[in-house]
Amino acid sequence: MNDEIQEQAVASTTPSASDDYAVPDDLFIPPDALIVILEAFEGPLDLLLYLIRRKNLDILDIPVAEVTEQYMAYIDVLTSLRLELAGDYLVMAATLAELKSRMLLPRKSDEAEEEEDPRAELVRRLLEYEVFQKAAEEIDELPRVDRDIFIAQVDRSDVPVEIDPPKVELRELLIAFTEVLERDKMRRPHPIDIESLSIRERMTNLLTQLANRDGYVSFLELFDHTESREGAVVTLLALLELIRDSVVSVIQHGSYEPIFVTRAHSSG
Amino acid sequence: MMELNEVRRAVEALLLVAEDPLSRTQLAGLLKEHDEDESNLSALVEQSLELIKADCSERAYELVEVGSGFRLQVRPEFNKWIGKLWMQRPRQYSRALLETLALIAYRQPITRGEIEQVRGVSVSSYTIRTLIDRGWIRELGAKDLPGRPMMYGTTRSFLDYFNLKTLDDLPPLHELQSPANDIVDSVTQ
Amino acid sequence: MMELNEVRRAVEALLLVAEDPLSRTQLAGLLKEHDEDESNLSALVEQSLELIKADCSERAYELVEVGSGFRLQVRPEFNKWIGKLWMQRPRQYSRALLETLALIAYRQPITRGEIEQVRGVSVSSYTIRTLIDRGWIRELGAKDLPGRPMMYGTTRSFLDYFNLKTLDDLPPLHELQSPANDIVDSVTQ
Repeated sequence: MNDEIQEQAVASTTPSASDDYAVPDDLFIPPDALIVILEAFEGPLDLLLYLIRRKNLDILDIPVAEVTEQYMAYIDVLTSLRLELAGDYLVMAATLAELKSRMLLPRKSDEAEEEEDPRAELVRRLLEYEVFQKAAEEIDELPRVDRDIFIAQVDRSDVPVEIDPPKVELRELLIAFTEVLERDKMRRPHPIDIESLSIRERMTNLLTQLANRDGYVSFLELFDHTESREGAVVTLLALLELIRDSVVSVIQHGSYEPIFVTRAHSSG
Repeated sequence: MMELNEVRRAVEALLLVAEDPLSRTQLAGLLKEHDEDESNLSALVEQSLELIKADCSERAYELVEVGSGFRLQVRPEFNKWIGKLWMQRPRQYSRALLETLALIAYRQPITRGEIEQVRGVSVSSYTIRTLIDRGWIRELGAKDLPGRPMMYGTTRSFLDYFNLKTLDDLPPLHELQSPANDIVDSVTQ
Repeated sequence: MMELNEVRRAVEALLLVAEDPLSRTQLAGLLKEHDEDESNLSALVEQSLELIKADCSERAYELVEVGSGFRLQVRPEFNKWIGKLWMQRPRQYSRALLETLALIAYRQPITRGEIEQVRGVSVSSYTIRTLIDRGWIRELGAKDLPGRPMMYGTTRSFLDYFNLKTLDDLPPLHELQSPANDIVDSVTQ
């Protein structure tokens, strides 16, 4: 099933195919859903590392053709969701394409030792990035104030302490507020006013599907393969909405393991 | 089943972390385990509070009962040192504090959670406390939401300090937004 | 001239009220009176810290030294109860933010361009701004390069927040496949 999806994705890398499956103009994509998709990967290196690790490929001997194909398939999915891709992804796509072609060129054996493997630079970057990816995970796990560490504090007594508070001008307050709003805007996707029923409808369908099948349902089973690519996109977005609203939860027992979906337990 | 000493230390820990006073009922509720006998637990909490009260005589803080429950506060005899600590603090309010104040001024009534949502970082109780102490904001009552979060608004003395007659005298938002956009644009280019 | 017991209680009071950790120097500075002999006072502060540390074994909190000084923390064994009290969900940080923070922590001083080079993707101003707002990183000055890019490093508050005393306490980098150079060499052969 997995392969099927991939083949579909790969097949549509040709322009004509992706035109056929273009997302309709009136499709409302919730801005939050886009953020979820975009944040799935932290850029091209992250995506590449994922593709390599998922297939247990040797990072020191990357099969460039295979990885490039998968990379392009993902880019294509993003494009079909009409996500504006960071330029970095496209630069990487070009780099991979170039690598692929260079790998095809025969290398003279006597020059081999002099000539650097065309993949060396990419490998170095992937390894370096991976080191910091792990470091970031470890920092996240360090005991942290207000999560694992609680500061012991007592109140000041009711007897007032003499203090001379700093002065503030109205101007400073306004600047502060402007900055808050600006920052808030940077974080928020631009609002889209058109609402389409298709995702709401699909959310209901998904919930019915989950209710009929007590317990866990495989993520892949939720997609109807007889449907168009557009249908799959709507299902995905509906699922993301449900996850965001904590109506369903998604479970994966480990990296690269199958994904299951279940009704979230109402804890309250 | 917990022992008295265990309960005593847990009560102390809870009081040291709680932002607001905790009542007997709240304390017992927090310490309740599945099989706990409630009346026994209440008795243990009561005894713990007595123990902490007695025990604190040796310490820098004391257990005080106020309207909504118990809290630990520093003994007034140490105010001399604490005053110095306060004086040493920066002579300027932090940006976090000013932004929080600005949000409360423009968006009141607003909860701490709502402020955090806009600012994207958490708002410390210290910031809220400082603003209340300064007399610029006040609690407006709990919002009808799960957890009943407190709503905040500005005070009369906030208006006085900034020389405003009413909140309507705050510069309107749309005026603020356009110049800022220009700044952001010019920075990103 | 203060007695040891008086200093000990004052130190405890200050630590319990202060927003941020207090260093030995800060504590001594706060407790200094006109006629105080400084070296004597430092010794008293040092002894007080020792006493508090020893004394706390019976209590719900403990004295911990982090980047910017000493603070009193509730012992982790009580987290079980505190979790029920602490309604605020702990904040989740995005991978973008954590990776940027990790690069700054391990490679400081580092410019935004250098971070982008490793991550392979541009670092948003929002990320940098959030890290500065949280007080975890700061600008260290411009690098002597074309465009004079700003260099960043971590702060003491970063150490405090993650319960670290110095940067050496950071988990070691997993350069297991170590030195990247060797690998690149082996690839090239």
